[in-house]
Amino acid sequence: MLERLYRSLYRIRRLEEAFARVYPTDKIKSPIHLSIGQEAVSVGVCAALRLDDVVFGTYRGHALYLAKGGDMKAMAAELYGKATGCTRGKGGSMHLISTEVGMMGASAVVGTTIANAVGYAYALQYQGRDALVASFFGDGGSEEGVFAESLNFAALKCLPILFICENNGYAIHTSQERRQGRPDICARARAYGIPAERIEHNDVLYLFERTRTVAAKIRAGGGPHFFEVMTYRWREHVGPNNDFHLGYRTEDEATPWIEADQVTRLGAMLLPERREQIQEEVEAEVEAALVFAEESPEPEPAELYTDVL
Amino acid sequence: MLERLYRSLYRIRRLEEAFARVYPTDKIKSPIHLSIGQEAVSVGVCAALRLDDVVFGTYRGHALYLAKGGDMKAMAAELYGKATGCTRGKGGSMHLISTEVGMMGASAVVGTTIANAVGYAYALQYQGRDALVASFFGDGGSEEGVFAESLNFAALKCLPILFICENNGYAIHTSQERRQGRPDICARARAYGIPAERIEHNDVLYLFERTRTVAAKIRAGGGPHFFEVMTYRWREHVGPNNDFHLGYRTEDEATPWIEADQVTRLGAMLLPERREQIQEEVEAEVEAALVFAEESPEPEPAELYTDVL
Amino acid sequence: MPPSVIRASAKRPTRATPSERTLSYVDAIREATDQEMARDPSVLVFGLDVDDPKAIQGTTRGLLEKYGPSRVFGTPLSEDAMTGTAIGMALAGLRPIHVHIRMDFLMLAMNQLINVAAKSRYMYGGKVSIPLVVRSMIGKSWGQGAQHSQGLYSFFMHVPGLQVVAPTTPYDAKGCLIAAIRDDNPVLYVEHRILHFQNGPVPAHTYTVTPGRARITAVGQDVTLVGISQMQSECLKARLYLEEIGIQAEVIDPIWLSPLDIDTIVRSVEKTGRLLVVDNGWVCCGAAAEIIAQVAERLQGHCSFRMRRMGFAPVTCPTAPSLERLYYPDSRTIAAAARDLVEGTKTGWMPRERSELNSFIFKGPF
Amino acid sequence: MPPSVIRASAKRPTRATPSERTLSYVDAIREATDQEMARDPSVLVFGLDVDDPKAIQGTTRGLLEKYGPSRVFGTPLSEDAMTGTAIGMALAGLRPIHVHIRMDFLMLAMNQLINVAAKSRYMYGGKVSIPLVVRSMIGKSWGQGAQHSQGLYSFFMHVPGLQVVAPTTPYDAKGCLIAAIRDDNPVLYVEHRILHFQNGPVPAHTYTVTPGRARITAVGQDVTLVGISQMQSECLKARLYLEEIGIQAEVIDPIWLSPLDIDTIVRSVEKTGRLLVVDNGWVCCGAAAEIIAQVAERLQGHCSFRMRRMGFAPVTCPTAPSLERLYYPDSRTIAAAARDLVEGTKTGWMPRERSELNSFIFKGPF
Ligand SMILES: Cc1ncc(C[n+]2csc(CCOP(=O)(O)OP(=O)(O)O)c2C)c(N)n1
Ligand SMILES: Cc1ncc(C[n+]2csc(CCOP(=O)(O)OP(=O)(O)O)c2C)c(N)n1
Ligand SMILES: [Mg+2]
Ligand SMILES: [Mg+2]
Repeated sequence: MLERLYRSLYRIRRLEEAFARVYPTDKIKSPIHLSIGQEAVSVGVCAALRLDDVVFGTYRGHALYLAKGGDMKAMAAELYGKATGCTRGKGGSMHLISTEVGMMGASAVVGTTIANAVGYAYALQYQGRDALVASFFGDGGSEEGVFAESLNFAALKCLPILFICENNGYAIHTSQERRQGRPDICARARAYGIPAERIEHNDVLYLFERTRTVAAKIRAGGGPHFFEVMTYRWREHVGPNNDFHLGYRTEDEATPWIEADQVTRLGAMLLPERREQIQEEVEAEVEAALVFAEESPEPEPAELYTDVL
Repeated sequence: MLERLYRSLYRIRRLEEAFARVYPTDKIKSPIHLSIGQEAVSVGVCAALRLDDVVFGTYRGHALYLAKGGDMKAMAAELYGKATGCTRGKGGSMHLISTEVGMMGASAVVGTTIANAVGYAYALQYQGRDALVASFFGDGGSEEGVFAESLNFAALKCLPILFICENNGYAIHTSQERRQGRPDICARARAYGIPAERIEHNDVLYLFERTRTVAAKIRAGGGPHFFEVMTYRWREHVGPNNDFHLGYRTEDEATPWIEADQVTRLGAMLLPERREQIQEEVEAEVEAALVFAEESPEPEPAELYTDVL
Repeated sequence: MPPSVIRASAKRPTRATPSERTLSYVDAIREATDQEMARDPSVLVFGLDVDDPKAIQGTTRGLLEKYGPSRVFGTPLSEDAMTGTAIGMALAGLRPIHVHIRMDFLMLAMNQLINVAAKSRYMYGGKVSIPLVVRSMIGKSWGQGAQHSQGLYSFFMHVPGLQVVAPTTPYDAKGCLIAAIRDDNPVLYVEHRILHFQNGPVPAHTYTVTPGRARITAVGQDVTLVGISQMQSECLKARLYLEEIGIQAEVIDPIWLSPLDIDTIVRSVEKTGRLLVVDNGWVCCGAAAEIIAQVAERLQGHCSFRMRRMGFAPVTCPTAPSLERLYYPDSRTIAAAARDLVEGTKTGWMPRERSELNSFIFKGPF
Repeated sequence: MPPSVIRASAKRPTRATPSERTLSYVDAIREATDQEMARDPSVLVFGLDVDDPKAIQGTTRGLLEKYGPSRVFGTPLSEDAMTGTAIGMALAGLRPIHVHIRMDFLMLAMNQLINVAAKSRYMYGGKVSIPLVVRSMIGKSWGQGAQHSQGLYSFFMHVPGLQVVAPTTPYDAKGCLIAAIRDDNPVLYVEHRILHFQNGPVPAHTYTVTPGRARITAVGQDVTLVGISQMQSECLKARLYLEEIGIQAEVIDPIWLSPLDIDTIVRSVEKTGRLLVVDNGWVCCGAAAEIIAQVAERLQGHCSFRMRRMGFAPVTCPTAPSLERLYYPDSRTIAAAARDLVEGTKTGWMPRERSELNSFIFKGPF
């Protein structure tokens, strides 16, 4: 499992870094909201899920798509605007989907997929399946009305859903304290009747363990559960760069997060030769994905009019 | 004060009953969401407010309009669709307003005025006035996303606002338990950082006392406060009749509320001669309001096009 | 074409298929829902108050008892999330019918409808589809006023990825609802509280009324009246007033507003040379604007015609009956406008009211 | 008319008032806000990220420092309640400017905008008014895609009680914003991310650009091009392509979409006999539909004209550049359509691209 977690973390990290490197060449013609620093959240949860479990995410969805098992080539091609992309060049970085692995979508409008996830969970319950839904969103997402409405309905119907608030402390450049009268997202979940716990330090192993335990309860009909996972975004909100010069946050604030980097942490737990082997495999995979993206054809003009209805 | 409270309760009760009596004649061409049984909530709070304090309510706003001091004639005329109505025949029963006494509006879309009240409170704070806003809404209103969003912002900005959830146990014919995973509205308010208390038994005196205390705190900059007032609607959701035959609630459930009727309770606390005098005055006032409404002219056709912009 | 499927078509102009049976519009909706739920376990119906004693004017009556609370349920007052929930269900293969007792309340659901439902199929590259039906009702009279009276369907006509239907007869109410439920993409199904009280022939079997086909509801050669939603009834009555003065109006019910059958309207205008579109909403950027614009585009250069739009007065809906009367077009003002179009001048004529043609009067509380 | 007030008018057709000073569209907005805030303490500006380091592309830069956090503040992610809050402020006599970085996000605010802001003055019998300005931006290119690219202003044109303005030059950006702030009723102020990068003459003093007056931005007699929002720039470039083949296009910028100055457009079409409306949104039930319909109504019976609408392809906005290029009208496709209108036939002509006319290319991240 350690190896699996490490590989998953490392794949995300390296692909994101590759995107950041390529970005100045303008080959990627899409905004990118990088997951660097936050990989552990998607990885920890998804490693404890089954293929037939379903996830919903946000425009910051690269990590989630990959962690749930989405195809790296199709994702890279999507960012390059190619016909081989996971949405055939129609959705871009912010609307990744992979129906094959249960990544059921991502939205550029904050908060929207929370309700979609709840609806999917309703369907699972109705269909008598023992799969569950994991709904990922940011700390900012918890301020949208749809968050409160969705949680209430999920609790009311005792739905098989795990809510994961990726609390990176900021919505763009505004800190949680400047947006929330009582900056305690778990308290909100509990108010709507959902057991909630805060998971500190971006801890991928603890998150994995807790998800395993909680997922079993949810499958057994225990109803919704809520994780607030404390994490940190290393790069700028959108784009490939650092942004400490903007002044809304300090490098000091970032330091402990970077020191507790889960990629490094898990890497250190592996035998060096295994680690290196995984790294090599991932580097090759990333390289291949970028080549695939670059060499893939653009969508045909006629594609403009397909799949409207 | 007892007399004032009694008069206020009695005025509302008798006007509502008069509307119910008149309704089958079709003179009132407007839906009516009667306040009968719930008068105490508006009366208890408004009696502790000042003229320059401001209230916002809902389509079930007859009691609030009167309790805040709104003109009875203008209200009756409004229900009759007359030019002398408080909105000159344009808003009807669901959109009562009286800017003179700080009744700043009511909406037929559940939840909407909560946010408007918060905005008004922001303006009061900004203008450095020591007035406050009281925002009235139903238990159903607490399920709309705008409720959560509004409470968060009010707490964040420490606004001078008192939220009053009139919990009559139902949204139309659906009980609170069938709509809320955790039917504890105070818990929601607290989650957003607002001190909240539940006031039982529709108790007008207790509510008046608590409002006095709390209003002073709010004026002193103490920030928002939340009341959940337990009350009961005696008549059907909309219209003049009883509705126990519908089967969604029982007469047994209603009995304790009717026995604890605040109009009767406060009446019993007065000297009989004072009570009767108030009653006589109110009967005359109600009678005069209906006559005024009936005799008032309809709006001129040209009115259709005024006050659009 | 399987025998159970009857298609509305410009070629079957006047009437719906004759049927022994008469049903109300309400019961037609109820029956369509019932039959589709019986046929397909993935069909669910939910929304505020669908399971309460009033059962949305009866349109959902009996469904809870028959299909149970997991397929028929009331919801919290949370239009935004419940719309998102419906979309999530659809993503999982269900066919939700989400009911709103007022179209005005859709304003709380716009984000999910416009930004998610309309776009999912396209922006996910065809990997998903959203077979969602959104039922919503337009109110009128008895002081429903500003926030309970709007006909905002043009918003949904504007956005690719959505379909809009506004049936006016019990026959179409049933056939369009079944078509909407079976459609793999979102359909906004527009009802009108006044139309709920209509009765008419409705076959007992299931059938669909095909998207994108208008119906000629009365043949004439002097002027084309296109009446949308409840204005269809007013147009049919206006036609009777016009007959008195020897004007033969052709009346068209577009039924589906998106996709819109402009061909049928264009052909009629080619014949009559006059087009009066009577909308059940405001005209600016409304369905009537679109119809006038499309006909003008199509006929430019080879056929000139006279045209006019009618709709709600360009104000908020007032509650006083004396003002509300002036707010809506009605059979007499429509007839008057149609005559002026035919004569090419303002005649000042207004038909004498015939009480037997009076609109159904809706009485409160609601 | 006080000397500080300069009115846009059909009578001053070509250019904004000359001015020594050049400003960007962004700075014009910033200056208008600053001047009005200095003049009137009841003016506030708020919305997501208005007080952050990027300051909404710079349009709110420096205001926090100057006016403090009670007049300039970022908000929680709560578009619905913050819109309601803005209305409440307005009821209390303030003049809020509520900023949205994307027009798409207004879908979360529709209930308050359509059901409350638009209606309050009317439904409360004139006892209140809502002096609210809602700024929102349309995105384009660099994969902004389905949910970050919509131009949904026709929704707001549809509903009485709202005004809509979409300035295209720095001059109008400033003058319209000041007019909107001073207006006692709600105004939707539509910006375009590409227009933000425009530079142009902007007087330093305060002035208003009067609601309901279009501007003739280029005079011609062969065809009338009406270009809305960013499509105004494309129309002006199309005019240059058309000049090459001897076609003189008249270009009109409506500026205010509601109230709409149809007179100026009608007069132009009477002269040219051809009307091409290029919208910055979908055409069905859009601003272009309304303009075509009104002109057709006005000119019926006394002047026939050729017409066409262009706008977004009737699909969701795709992200791949190769598809996105086809999604939008541009100067060349506009020129081609205009020529076909003038010649009354499909010529198949498309101008050779002149790189100096290329659109400003927006580069990401956003
Ligand atoms: C409804 C809505 N409002 C505003 C925005 C603009 N916006 C994009 S990302 C973002 C911040 C979201 O913060 P959070 O939910 O914490 O996610 P993070 O970016 O930190 O992962 C905002 C405000 C949006 N996309 N959608
Ligand atoms: C947004 C919205 N959704 C639905 C309705 C229909 N409706 C009218 S009243 C009502 C119940 C509201 O219940 P509550 O807030 O408890 O107020 P009460 O009627 O009990 O005073 C509903 C659902 C509405 N008016 N607005
Ligand atoms: Mg965040
Ligand atoms: Mg209630």
